[in-house]
Formats: sequence, structure tokens, C-alpha cells
Amino acid sequence: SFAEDTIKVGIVLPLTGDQAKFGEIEKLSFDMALEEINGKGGIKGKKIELVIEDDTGRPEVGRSVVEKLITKDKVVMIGGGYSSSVTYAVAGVCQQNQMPFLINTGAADKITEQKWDYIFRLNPPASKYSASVEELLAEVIKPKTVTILHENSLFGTSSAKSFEKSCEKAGYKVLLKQGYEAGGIDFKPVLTQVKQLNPDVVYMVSYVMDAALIMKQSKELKINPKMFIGGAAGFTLPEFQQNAGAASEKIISATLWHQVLPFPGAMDYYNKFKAKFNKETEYHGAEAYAAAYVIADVLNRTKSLKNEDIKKALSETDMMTAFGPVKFTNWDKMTNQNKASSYVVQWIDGKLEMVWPKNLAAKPFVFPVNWLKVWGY
Amino acid sequence: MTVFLQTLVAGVLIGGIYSLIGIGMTLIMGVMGIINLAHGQLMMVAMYITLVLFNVLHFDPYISLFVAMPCLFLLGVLIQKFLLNPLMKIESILPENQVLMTVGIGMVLTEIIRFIFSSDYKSVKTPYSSSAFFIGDISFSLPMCIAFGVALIFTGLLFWFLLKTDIGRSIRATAQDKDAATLMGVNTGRITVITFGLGSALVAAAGSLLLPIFYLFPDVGGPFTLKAFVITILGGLGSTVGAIVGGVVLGIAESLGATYIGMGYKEMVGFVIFVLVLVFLPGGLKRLTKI
Amino acid sequence: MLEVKGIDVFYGDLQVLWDVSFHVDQREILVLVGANGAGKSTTIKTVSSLITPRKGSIEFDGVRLDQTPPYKVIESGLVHVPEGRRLFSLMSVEENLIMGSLYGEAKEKRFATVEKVYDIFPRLRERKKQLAGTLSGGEQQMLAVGRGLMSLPRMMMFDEPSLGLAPILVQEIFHMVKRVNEEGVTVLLVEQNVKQTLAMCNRAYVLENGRIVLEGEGKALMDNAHVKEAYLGI
Amino acid sequence: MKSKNITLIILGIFFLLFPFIIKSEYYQHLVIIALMWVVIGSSWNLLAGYTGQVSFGHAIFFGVGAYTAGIFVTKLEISAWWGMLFGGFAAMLIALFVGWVCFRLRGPYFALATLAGSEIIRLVATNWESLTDGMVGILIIQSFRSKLPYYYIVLGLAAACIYAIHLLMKSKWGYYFVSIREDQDAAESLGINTTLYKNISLLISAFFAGSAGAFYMNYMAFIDPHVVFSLHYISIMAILVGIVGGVATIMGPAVGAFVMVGVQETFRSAFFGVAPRWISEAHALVFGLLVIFVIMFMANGIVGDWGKIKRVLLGTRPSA
Amino acid sequence: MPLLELKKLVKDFGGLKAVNEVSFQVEKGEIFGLIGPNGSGKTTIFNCINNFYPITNGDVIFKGKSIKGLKPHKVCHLGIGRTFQVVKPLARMTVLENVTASAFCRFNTIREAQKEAGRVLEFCNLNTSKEKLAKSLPIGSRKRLEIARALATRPDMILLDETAAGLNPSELDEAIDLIRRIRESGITILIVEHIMKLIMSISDRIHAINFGQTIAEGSPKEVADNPAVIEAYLGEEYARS
Ligand SMILES: Nc1ncnc2c1ncn2[C@@H]1O[C@H](COP(=O)(O)OP(=O)(O)OP(=O)(O)O)[C@@H](O)[C@H]1O
Ligand SMILES: Nc1ncnc2c1ncn2[C@@H]1O[C@H](COP(=O)(O)OP(=O)(O)OP(=O)(O)O)[C@@H](O)[C@H]1O
Ligand SMILES: [Mg+2]
Ligand SMILES: [Mg+2]
Repeated sequence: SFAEDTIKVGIVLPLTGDQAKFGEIEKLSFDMALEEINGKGGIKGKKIELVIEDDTGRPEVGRSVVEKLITKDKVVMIGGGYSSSVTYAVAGVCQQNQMPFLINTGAADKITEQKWDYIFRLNPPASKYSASVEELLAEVIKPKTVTILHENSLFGTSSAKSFEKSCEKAGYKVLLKQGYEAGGIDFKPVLTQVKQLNPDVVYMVSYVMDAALIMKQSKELKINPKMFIGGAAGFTLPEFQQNAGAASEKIISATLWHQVLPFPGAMDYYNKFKAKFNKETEYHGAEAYAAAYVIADVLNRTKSLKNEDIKKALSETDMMTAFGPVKFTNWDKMTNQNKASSYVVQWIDGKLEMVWPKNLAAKPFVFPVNWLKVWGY
Repeated sequence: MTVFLQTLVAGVLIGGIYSLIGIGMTLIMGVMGIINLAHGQLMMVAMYITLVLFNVLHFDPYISLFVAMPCLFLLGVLIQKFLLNPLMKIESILPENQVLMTVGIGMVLTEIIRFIFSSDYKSVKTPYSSSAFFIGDISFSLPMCIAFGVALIFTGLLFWFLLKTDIGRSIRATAQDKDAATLMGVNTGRITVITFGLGSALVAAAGSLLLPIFYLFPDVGGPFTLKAFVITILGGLGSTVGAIVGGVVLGIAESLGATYIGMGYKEMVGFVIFVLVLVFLPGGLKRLTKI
Repeated sequence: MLEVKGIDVFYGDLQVLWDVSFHVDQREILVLVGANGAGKSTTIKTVSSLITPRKGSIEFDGVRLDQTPPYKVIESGLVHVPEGRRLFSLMSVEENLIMGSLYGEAKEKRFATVEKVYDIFPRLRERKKQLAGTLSGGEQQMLAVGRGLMSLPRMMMFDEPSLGLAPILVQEIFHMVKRVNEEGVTVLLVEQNVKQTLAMCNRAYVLENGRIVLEGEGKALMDNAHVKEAYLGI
Repeated sequence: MKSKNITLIILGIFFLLFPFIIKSEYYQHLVIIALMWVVIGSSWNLLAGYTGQVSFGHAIFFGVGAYTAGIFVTKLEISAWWGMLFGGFAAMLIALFVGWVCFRLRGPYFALATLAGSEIIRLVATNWESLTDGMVGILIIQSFRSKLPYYYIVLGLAAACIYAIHLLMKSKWGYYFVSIREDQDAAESLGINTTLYKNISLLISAFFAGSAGAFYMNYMAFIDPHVVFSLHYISIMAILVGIVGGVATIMGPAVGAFVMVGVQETFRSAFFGVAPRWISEAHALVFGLLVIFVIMFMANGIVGDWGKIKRVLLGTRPSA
Repeated sequence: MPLLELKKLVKDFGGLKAVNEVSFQVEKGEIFGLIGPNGSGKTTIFNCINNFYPITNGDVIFKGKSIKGLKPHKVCHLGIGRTFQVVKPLARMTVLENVTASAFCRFNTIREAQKEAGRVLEFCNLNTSKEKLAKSLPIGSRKRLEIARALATRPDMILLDETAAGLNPSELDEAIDLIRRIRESGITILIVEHIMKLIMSISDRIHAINFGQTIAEGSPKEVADNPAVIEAYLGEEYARS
């Protein structure tokens, strides 16, 4: 391809290794968005070319990738960034080289707390994922006691920690907080403890398969709290429902995104992805898809392809995407951080419905729930 | 008390699955002296076979067992014949070359599967996947009980096979002195190949039985390889009965650890036991029980 | 019975045997004599097909051993009791014996043969449950010979069976070799104990630096000046 | 002998001038990473190749070194560069314990115990949040914008490591290490305190691996338990570097490090963008195949089997 | 004062008493033979002296001090060298390196150690195989290498375990000569051997054991004529010839 005809953007994603599954979804979403954008004529007559490189989930490889993108491929900006460790390594290099970097997944709070002006983040930091659940707890469920289970990943640990803090602030007693290594077969030991403690709320930060196992085993043990709450996207995926079966019914979950959200293009994106690749997508994909549109928007608005101009265009972003509104501002200790909101969804009769915030709810929140009856005992 | 009992039951049942994984390892490592770091990956392949049979032909995983086992037997045979046996002839400074070879094999298996099936999580849903029965307050998972029973059966069969049949004896003899076994009329090349095949077939059984309970992705194997080592060392190398005892002890220890130390330390319990046994009870539980 | 014709044998690039030819007749005791490193063990290993000669042929009762895979040699009725015993150290004495009888007739008569071996070596009966690896050197040698007998061979090759044995046992081993021979088994014996072996054998070959240098009846060789000087230390 | 010295001098000059010859930060980064692997691979080689104690847990020492440097920043608020000094010593401290436990074992059991050890320490680092911040990881601010300081520091470390091992192997200790590898009982009967010398080898090895870890912390500025205590990417990679280059040779691990980093990057980037994209996706597969290939056909590594490789490349037959 | 003294040495292997209350004294400068049928516990006694096996009961006194429980390498430093019945060459080191490694026991610099090694190799007639890898040696040379390695640690006493097994008569004469020269250089020798020609001709005194227990001790002739020794070990035929 001729350099003049295309604008090169580098994308850093894990395409092999243990995070490859998500890297793959994001890559497909980027590709899909790219096709749409270029199909509509690209940017001022030029096509965008995404140079998607595999970071293998290792920071030093991520760094090789970004150095290569900058020096060899001469990209104008960089996107992607899945795991926090890689994202941070990449961000450091980008800042040093004054290369604009739009992060769409790497969630460690610290990444945008470095006062790095070339680093922008579309997704909320890990500590903000549960905001809407907290509202729901305060207004409807009003629990006295809570137990927290979370996977021992960066995301799991930090969101469990911030949820614990807000519980303490709200005056709910945290009876138990336990982390686990993802990929366990048997959660019964800890679930037996939960059953014994009999909390009002069981809060779980788990990815999809662990989530299904935990719910199935909770059902086996007949745990009976006021509510089971998922703190992460694991509980919103169709695979969760398929695997957990009856045990998924009436579970609620926080989510950053779901196709039922009233954002223009959300449902379209979901359907199109499913039709095109014959598999499910989820919020990671939506983040990537939205990021691609932000990149296109920025490249459209920028005065030139100079780093500084692109950075300026990025910081002036104010648009609606399939992932929700995107606008980079400085708040709390963070720089160039998009303020994405989070939502609560509930599995009602085998379908995932938006139940919170109230103004966006598609169905009323089902509460209280008689679990033993739901599970068919 | 309920917490303790339920923890114990959960531990024993998961121990059944562990034992099944360990039996294959005890054959390959304990008897043949091959340290197989691709053990879990072989199980992973068996799980994918079971999955495909379920999705395409709607075979119940318990029936697929009888397909996955021969398939993995074949795979094991090929690996031993073309990758591990030739190594014996190569002189190198470190005998641990063979261990690394299995690391390479594990990587290749994982990546091939990833190429075919992508990294997505897969699982099968059977009516009994999450069925449980209660005795008093204590819940027993049905598929885990079945796995436990199968583990017992396989242990018994293997025990008998190794001790009482000529092929079994030939397997042990080959492991101890290849040349001498050859002189006694043992086709040692074929014996190692059969042994690796059998070990693979056994771990395939574990895979098929695990699938209804667990889920599946290309990297699922790694942690199970490590568990298999713990079990084999704990039970005592080459001891079939040791494998089942080792599996159950590991299951119980992990469960108790999860309940009374913390869920995050569950995996660690296994490794700590592993090191303790290696150091303070060389020979494993076999030494205590003399079986 | 056994006919070795002009074999050349190499370890890698290193040639160890040069054009070695000899034959063993039915029912005789044949001895190979030679200094350390002369290639005696190598010859035996080649006969039992553990090593393939680059040149030449080996025929046993019409079977081309050099074209037979090593594990099939025992089925043709030829058994090799290796140097250094090579027992299955983690198996019991009895299991080691059983390993000697994996095929055919030997398998059918297995338990009777085990008893016979125990009669020859009562020490083994005492220790039948002990692991072979914890036996003393002499006990191990007995077991190695016993294991060889288990296959009911027509011909046995012994590689230094008296190595490291107490004088009383050395005698026993020789008696035993004789007895084995009297029962109709042809014997090929490699020994350092030159005097005794030459006295008891029918014929012998002298191997030096990988070549056969002398051949003759045992008694005749004993009078040979070269043998006297080099091997009998007279 | 002389031509060998000349080669070494030329190599030395090349490495000293490298950042001025190749200005691309991308290649500089790759060489920095490769040099770091020279240190890890050489340290593994000392313990495994020369002393015969095959460690499957070198990530323990690498990770402890890295965490020492990181914790200096987060807990003591002093520069992570102190870690370059103390990271090595902290790794030695852990090595004392590892040695105390694992050296009771021989052969593959030692290997398995070190493997378990590295998993244990990874889980400790994950769960001991008050010290390590768990999976949140440790993040520091890089000291230098330019790559030059990092380059020369790691170059110095690699040179020191190789030279130290070179000297060591010509001394009494070197003889003792190899004797232990060949036969521990014989070594013991020759008056060699095998426990002591195995530990000495382990300590030296741990020191270099720990220093490499501390360097990693300084250079990458972010670590978490999965990154630095990784079985596959640190412990196994260390073995591969050693084996590919040639165990029990001085330059083997150095060659192995450059080959492994080079091959990995070449495939990962699909031959720098020349080859079709799917090759990049298959890079892990290629990696596995490479392992199998090396073990089958170059069991003594590139340096160890150099004669053989030359023969194959030149198409000559071995002289009979 | 004897150089080495065993006091009621007992070694159990889980019920099996491999050595049962064996006592003897080896005087400085003598060649002391130890004989006994196979499995009578000779190698086990060696392994107890330099503590490859922990002693169950009894004591071992060397130069007037108990060496019970000392690590094998310490025992070596105190001045006891040994060979192994099943040879243990450092296979992928050269012969010179094998001996140099053991010479480091008394010398710290590589130059001195190599010099000592050269001297010992000369003494043992291994000079021609200096640069060969130990694994490529034939068994006879390997046994001599065992002796050379033990000598290079400059022992006061050396334990030889069947170092002449597998030698033919003329090689045997060389071995006897070597052992005599070792004694002449002032080293006390404790030797186990089944070859009567050797043990009877060079030993000053012989100690015979059976089933781990002493059955006789005395000059070679006394022992050879002892009925218990004949019955258990030599056999009637040997006695007659
Ligand atoms: N595996 C091997 N690789 C290389 N060379 C070998 C090997 N085995 C034996 N040799 C060499 O081959 C030659 C003949 O050895 P062989 O074992 O046949 O001798 P031998 O006559 O049986 O001697 P001994 O009396 O010591 O048993 C020796 O020089 C020996 O060093
Ligand atoms: N590690 C061990 N475990 C159990 N039993 C052992 C062990 N080592 C030796 N034995 C037993 O102890 C007894 C004495 O063995 P030892 O090796 O000392 O005999 P030896 O006198 O050296 O015989 P040989 O002349 O054949 O070498 C034997 O019966 C042997 O089976
Ligand atoms: Mg021989
Ligand atoms: Mg002995």
C-alpha cells in the first residue's frame, strides 16, 4: 500500500497466550469497525490501516511492539491495550515518544494517574466498575451483611477492594472477602462458609466460567441470600446462562456495557458481530469497536497527523459511541479519563434485562427472590 | 461442623478427579520414569475430543470416554514413538532434555488446539452436570461421585495389570533396565510406546469425566499437569493405589486449606505438601502404607 | 550351532572388532579369552543383536541373528547373561526370575522352572521377596544366571559370571555352567578366570585387540606359550 | 587462541558502540531484552549446565530480585536502582532457603521441587497484598527517557556475569561443580562438600538472576506476580536459552539468548511484516516446534553442537 | 594406637543386620584384608566408615578420634580415601580432570592441583590416558582411575573395594605391584577382594566375616586354614588345591 493513501494506526493486543480470547474479540471488533469506516470513505479520502500486533500478554513484548510500531511502522497513534501490565509498559513508551495512545481495556487505576498527557483512556478504571450496583444496594436491597468473592486478578482484586470500601462507607458489614485463583473446579469450601454466614448479599467478581461454576455450586448447596450480585461482565454473557442454567436466573450483575443499552449502534454492533463471526461478543469487544470510531473521529478532526495535533484532537473528543458517550477529562487523580458509567442487568426468564439505573430500565428489578423456588427445589 | 463435613466431602470428591489424572502420571512418570510436563495438555486434547463428539454427534461425555481413550492412546503412542524414544539415543549433558521435550509437546498441542478451536471457553451441558444429592445437610455432586467410582475401577485394573501380567512386568522391567529387558525378550521400544499410550488414555478418561463438571479452553491443561505431579509424588512413584490416596489427600488438603486458610492459598497447599513430601517423606505415602 | 562370520563392529566411529569369525558346536562349552577391553563383551552383545555389525553375518540354527531384532533373539533359544548382572533392581527376586520366561514353553513351565532355580540357588529362595537392587553382588550374580535359565535356553552366553564372587561361589558358578551344559545347553563363556575355564571347556578362542588370534582345544591352549605368558601369568 | 581473542575484542567493541550504530529504539530494546536473557540464561547454566542441578524455577530468583527493587520504591521510597545491588542479595537469601529444602533431592525431583517452589512464591506474591500489592502489581516511574543508560547497565551486568562464570569454571569451584554434576557420591568421597558447593553454585546463580530481575523492574517499570514469577515465560525460557545455546558452555547462553529473543520477535512480528499475518498468530506454535527441533537435532545447543552444525551447513561428511 | 578401629559396628537395613558387631583394628602402615562371602557386608562396612550410610550402632575411631556421623567429605579430609566397587568415574571429565578435582582436596590453586594429579597418574600408570574422557576407559583402567583419585586426596589410609575384579592374571600382577607401591609410599590399606591370589599374597592380616559377623582374623595363612572360613568362603576345593 502507498503511504500517502493510508493512515497507519497501531493496535496492541494479546493474540496468543492466556488472554488471547479477549484479544481476539477486540481484534475482530477493530477489524469490523475498520471495514465500516473505510467502507464509508475513510478519513478525508484516505483509508485507515490498523497495524494490529500481538503483545502475547507480556510487558516486555508489548514494549517491543510499541517501539516497532513507532519506529518502523511510523503509525500516527496507538490503540488497544488489554492487560494492565502491558498497557502500562506501552503507555510509558508512548508518553516518552509523545505518541498518542488511546487505551480501551487496561483498567489499573494508576495508568491514568501519572499525569501523562499523551495517554487517554476510554474504559473506566477498575475501581469504578460497581458504581451503579452500589446505588441499587442503597436504594432497593438495603443489605446489612455482605460477602465478597473475587478472582485474584488485577481487575478482580481492585474492584473487590473498592466495593469493600464502599460497603464500609454505606454501613454494610463485610463478613467475608476471599480471593481465588481463576480456573478452580471446586468452590464448595468457600461457598459452604458463605452459607454458614448467611449474608444478605453475595457479591462475586468472576469471569464467565468461574461465575457459572460458583452459581451452580451455590445452587447445589442451597445458599439463600437476599441477592446474588455479579461484579463483572462474567455474569452477563450468554455462556454464563447456558452453563449455569437455572442457577443463572434472577442473578444481577454490574456491567460496563450491554447490547440492550440505549446507545446508538450498540445492538447493531452486537448483531453484526454475531452474524459475521458466528460467536458472542461482550463489553471488551464494544470497547474496541467504540475505540475504533473514536480513532476515526479524532483523525477526522485533527489538523494534521502530527502527534501534537492528534493529541489535541483526542482531548477535544466529545462523541457518542456504541459503548456510550466518550469525553476525556481530568477528575479524581486521573488525566484524560473517560467517565463511562456502569449499569445493572438481571437475568429474567432466561433473558438479560437492563434493570438499573431506573430511567434506562427495560424491565422492573425483580426483588425479593425466593431462590429455592427459582432453582426448582 | 457442617462446614467441616461439607469441606471434607468436597475434598474427597474432587480428589477422585485428581486421582484419575494422577494414575496416568504414575504410569508414565512413576513406572517409566518419563517426566511428562504435557500431561494436562493431553487431557485437554481428550476434553476437546469429548466436546466435539458431544456437539456433533450428541454423545454423552461418559460414552465419549470410550472414544477419547483410544484416541489419546494413539496420540500418546505417536508422541512416544516419534518424539521421546528417539531422544534416548541422543547423548546430551543434561538428562532433563526429555522433560523439556514434553514442555515443547505441550506448547504445540495447546497451540494447535487454539488454531482449530480458538481461545474461547467451551463446555457441555448435560442434565446431570449440576445434579447433587443430599445426605443430611451435606451435598454430594453426582458427576463427581461417578468420577470417583471410575477412578477406583481404573486404579484396580491398573494395579492388577502392572503386577500380575507379563506386559505389566515388562513395563516395569523396561523402566529399570532397558538392555536387560531386551535380552529377556521384551520389545522395549514397543513397551515404552504402549506405556505412554496407556498413561495418555487414562488421563483422557479424566478429561471426559471432568468435562460435564468443568469447562474447557486451550490453556486448561497446565495447572492439571502440576496437580498430577503433586499426586504422583504424594502417593509414591509408580504406586497405583498411591495415586488414588494421593489424589484424595490433595483434594482434602486443598479444600481444608481453602476453608481454613483462604481460598487464595488453596493451590499453594498442594505445592507445599508436594515439597514437604519430596523432602521429608521421599517415596510418598507408599512408604507409610507399603502398597 | 552358532556361526559368526567375519564381523566388524563399531561404537560410533570407533572400530572395536575386526573380522571376527568363530563357531560354536552343539552341546559344547566354548570360551572366549581376552584381556580387558579386547572386545569380548562386544562380541557377545553383537551376537545377541544389541549391536549390529557393519560387516559379516551371525547365524544361529539357521536364523540370521544380525537381522533379528534384539528382543526376538531369546525366542530362538539363545540367552545372554550380561556382564554386570543388569537386574531389574526395583523388582523382587521372584519377579526378576519371571521376567526370564515371557514366551512359549518357558512361560508354560514358568513355576516349575522357578522352583528348579531355587533348588540350584537356595539363597534366592530365602530372598525371593527382596528387591534385586538391595542384594549383594554375589546374590545378584546368582539371580542373573537364574533369570537366564528361566527361558529354558538351548544355548547360553555368560559374560564374566564369576566377576566379584567369593571363591566358593566361583566354584559353584563353574559347577553350574557345567551342569547347565550337561543338561544339553550349549554354552559360550567369557571369563577372566582363564585357568579354570580352559580346563573345563571344549574349545576356546583368544581375542586380542578385537581380533581372533588363537583357536584350539582348551587343554591345548593351556600349553600354548603365548597364552601361558599373557593370561596365566606363568 | 589468538583468533578467539580477536573475535572477543571485536564483539566487545561492537557491543560498546551498538547504540550509536543502530539508532532505532526498537532494536535497542530487543538487544536490551536479549542481554537481560544472557544474564538469566548464564546464571541458569551455572547451576544446571555446570553443576547439574536443573532448576525449573529460576523465576523465583528473577522475581524476588524484581520485587526487591519494586518494594524499595513502594515501601521504602528509595530508588529502584538500589535493587540492582540488593535484588541480587535478596535472591541469594531466598536461594539459601530453596537450597536448604531442594538440595535434599536429586535429578528430576530437584527440578520438580524448584518448579513447585516458583509456583508457591508466585502465589505468595499474589496473596501477600500488604507487601506486594498482589495482582495490582508494582508500578514505578522510569528514571531515564533514553535507552542508553539501560543498555550500558545491562551490558555491564551481562559481561560481568559471563566473565565471572568464566573465571569460576577455571578454578577449584568450577572443578567441584562439574564433579558434582557427574557423580555426587564420587564427589563426596573425594572430599567435596557437595551440599556446600551446590549451594554456592545456587547462590551465585541466584545473585545474577536476581540482578536481572531488578534490572527488569527498573527498565519495564511495572511488575506483577504473573509477569515475573511466570513458569513459562521465565523459568522455562531460561532453560530454553541455555539449551538452545548450549549447556555447560560459557558462550552458549549468550548465543541462546540472542537466538531466542530474535526468533520470538521475528515470528511474533511475522518476519517484520513481510510474511502473512497468520504466521504471527502461530508464533507460540513455532516456539514449541523450535523446542522440539533443538532437542531432537541439537541436543548440545548451538555452541555445543557447532561442529555438527557447520558440517550440515557446509555439507561435509564427518571424517571417519 | 591403631590408625583405624571399628568398635562393635552395627548396620541395619530395615530388619536385615548387614553388619553385626564387627570390631577390628588396622595398624598404621599395614595392608589389612577384609574377606567374606558375597553379601556378608564388606561394602557396607566401607560405606559406614566414610559414612555414606549412617551407623546404626557402635563406633568408628580414626587416629584416636571418633568419626561417627561425620559427612563423607570430612572423612576424606581427615585422611581416608576410598574406591567404589561399582566404579563411579566422573564420566564426562578427562582422566586428568578427574584426578585434579580430587587433588583440590589438599591444594587450592589449579596449578598445584594439576601437578599433584600428574604425579599420581604417573604413579598409577595412567599417564597415557590423561586426556581421554573417563567414560571411554575400559573397566580395568577405570578401576585404576578410582585408585588414582583416592590417592590424589593424599590419604593416610585408603579403602580398596574389589579394585582387581575382572583383571586377567597378568593385569593382576600389575595391580599387586601398584598396591605394594601404595603401601611403600606410607599409606595404610584396607582392602576387600575375592581374588585369593591377590589378597593372600599381599595382606599382612586378614579379617573374615560372614553374615555381617566376624568369623576369623589373623595372618593370611591362619585365615586360609580356618575351617569356618573354608566352609563359608573358600570352599573345600580351594582348600585342597
Ligand atoms: N559404549 C561404548 N562406546 C565406546 N566404546 C566402547 C563402548 N563400550 C566398550 N567400548 C570400547 O570397546 C572396547 C572393547 O570393550 P569390551 O567391553 O567389549 O571389552 P571386554 O573384552 O569385554 O573387556 P572387559 O574384560 O573389561 O569386560 C574397549 O576398548 C572399550 O573401551
Ligand atoms: N541399601 C541397602 N538396602 C538394603 N539392603 C542392603 C543395602 N545395601 C546392602 N544391603 C544388603 O546388605 C548385605 C551386605 O551387602 P554388601 O554390599 O555389604 O555385601 P558385600 O560383602 O560387599 O558383598 P560383595 O562381595 O558381593 O560385594 C546384603 O545382603 C545386601 O543385600
Ligand atoms: Mg567385558
Ligand atoms: Mg561389596
